[in-house]
Amino acid sequence: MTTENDTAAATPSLFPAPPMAEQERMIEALLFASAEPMSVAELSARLPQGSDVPEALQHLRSRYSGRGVHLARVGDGWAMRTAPDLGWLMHKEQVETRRLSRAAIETLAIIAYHQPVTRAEIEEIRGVAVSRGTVDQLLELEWIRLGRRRMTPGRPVTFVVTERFLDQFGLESPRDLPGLKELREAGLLDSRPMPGTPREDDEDAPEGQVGLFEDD
Amino acid sequence: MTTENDTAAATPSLFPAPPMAEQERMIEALLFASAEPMSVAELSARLPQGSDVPEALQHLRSRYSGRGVHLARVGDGWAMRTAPDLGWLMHKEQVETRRLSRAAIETLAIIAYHQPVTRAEIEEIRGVAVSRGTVDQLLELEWIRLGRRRMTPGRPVTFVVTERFLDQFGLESPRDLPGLKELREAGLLDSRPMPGTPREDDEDAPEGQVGLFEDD
Amino acid sequence: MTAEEGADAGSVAVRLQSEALIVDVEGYEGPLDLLLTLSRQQKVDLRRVSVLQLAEQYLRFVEAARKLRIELAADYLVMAAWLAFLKSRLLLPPDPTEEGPSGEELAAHLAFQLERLGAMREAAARLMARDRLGRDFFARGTPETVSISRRTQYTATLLDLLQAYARLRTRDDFRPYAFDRTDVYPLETALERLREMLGHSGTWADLAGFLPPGWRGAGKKRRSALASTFAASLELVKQGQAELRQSETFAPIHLRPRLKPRGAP
Repeated sequence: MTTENDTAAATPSLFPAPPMAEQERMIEALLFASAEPMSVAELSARLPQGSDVPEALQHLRSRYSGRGVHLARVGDGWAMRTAPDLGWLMHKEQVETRRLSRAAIETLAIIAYHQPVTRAEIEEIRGVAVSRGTVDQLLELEWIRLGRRRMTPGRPVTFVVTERFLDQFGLESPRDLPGLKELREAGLLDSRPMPGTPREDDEDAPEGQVGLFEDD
Repeated sequence: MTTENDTAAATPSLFPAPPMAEQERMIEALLFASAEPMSVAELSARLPQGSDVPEALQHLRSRYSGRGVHLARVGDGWAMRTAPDLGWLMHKEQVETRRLSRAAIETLAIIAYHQPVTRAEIEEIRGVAVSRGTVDQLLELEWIRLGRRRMTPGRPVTFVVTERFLDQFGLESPRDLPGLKELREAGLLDSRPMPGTPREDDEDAPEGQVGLFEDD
Repeated sequence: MTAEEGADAGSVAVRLQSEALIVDVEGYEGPLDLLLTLSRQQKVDLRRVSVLQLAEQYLRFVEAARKLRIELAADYLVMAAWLAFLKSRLLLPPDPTEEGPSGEELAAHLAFQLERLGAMREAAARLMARDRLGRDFFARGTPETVSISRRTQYTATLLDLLQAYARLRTRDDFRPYAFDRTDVYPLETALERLREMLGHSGTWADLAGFLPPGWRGAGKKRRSALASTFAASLELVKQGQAELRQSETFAPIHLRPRLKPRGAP
């Protein structure tokens, strides 16, 4: 499948791409139709060849700026969402969400700010064992997922937050987490081992952090 | 409830209605988020008092005219819908290209060269049993179809190739298939001379050819 | 130090608060959480918290709990032991012959842990206070489902066809060497049969049970059917449709359809 798409992308189109206004209309229709965010790649695959999806998205974004619905960036995806200031109108549409336990909320925040993070690191930060149910609940909500394994003895799995998490909290990217910069500057996101206990994953931890936040 | 609403409606509002542009935004968000089309009455009940829903709907309708989505009247209500000319975008076809299995291509080749040919004859030429799946696949592709039954004990069905087969392989007629001599000359066969004695299937071939071409 | 202790002990409010803590011990998420709560009573920036004072508060808490015969979880007691050790390190002059980190280093680390936990708490609260999807902003209420049709296109060229035929005819030249193939159960047939039967089998089943009737006896036919069925099962495993297991060498081979991984659509 992938190779086929690649081939298709490489083949010069027989027809010129539709005008930008038309590309914008098509993306508008696609994003309105989908409740989930769609990536540039997904949009490109649906639009005629030669379309400039990123440019069309920019046009669409400014067209909807200040409207009752707007174009929101969600990680790698784009989605139409209602303007947050109109939330009060939508009481009927509000979905009753299961209340998360304090442990689940804290675990979620730790994963978001420290990702990729291992269970042992979460436990070290909270000073208490993380119950299976807590992690399962977050996995079930699809707010977190498994990241790469750590290249340390035991190769523990890491957790990272998902696009659905970003969508849920109206974040464009994990870099937009509230207070992230201050926390990092205060050294509170450093992985600092207990004095006298050299940590095995010292080499890997900074790398993981770099992976996530390097380009800001 | 009804009486209460009536009273509320009768009471002059303490606050002026929001500007028309704001009413339009609110309706836009409501119609976007609503699972069902909404009537003017429903919209009016949600909007601040003094709002002019019909007028705001007219503004919204003209704003969306010619866009990728539009404001559509659905029964008594209003809803956002994909522009009809973009409906095709909502359909996604995934085409997966696979090479025909060796068994299938051999079976097809035998049918093409020896048609009309029975399953037993195909098996004799291939030297292995022909699975039902292979034949079914070729039938499904419409590259072969059932021919006349053989007038031999058991009246076995025969297979012949179709028009679609000819299209696929760029042949005008099955007679265009190169003969053994040509195959050999094209280097597709070893230059070793064919066994002098005609084989059973060689006897069958001319008969088959007659069977094929009698009706054209 | 003594001044601190005196002020602390003299404060009825603080003592009452400690008792409330004990009653609420269930509400704490572990010793670090409790320490964080205690450190807040010092009403200073977490960076300037007195770890010594904190250690004493904690030890008093554990002592009081013991008097009230409240069962404390093991990790609370581990923390108490560690804090008692830390306290001694902080109070005694450093022993130059002793290995390991100094009391100050350990105290600094505990202060860091508390500050970090506090910061994460705050971050969690800020996160949860954000505008939320489905509460403050909304996705499309009537998403139009995208219809997906899957189509498999088989390709073959004329050259494939000619080569196939040429191959067959060339093989004819070597017919004398061909096997007697009457008792051969073809792999494609085995694959087809296995795929179909597997759809109806939810659990581990002996591979031999998948052999077609008429091929289950002994001898060549069974061997051929078993070989083809086994090869077909390997193919299904490769395609991710089945799982195989064998408890030991030469034990029966068991097969089952591969369950979809969690969260798969």
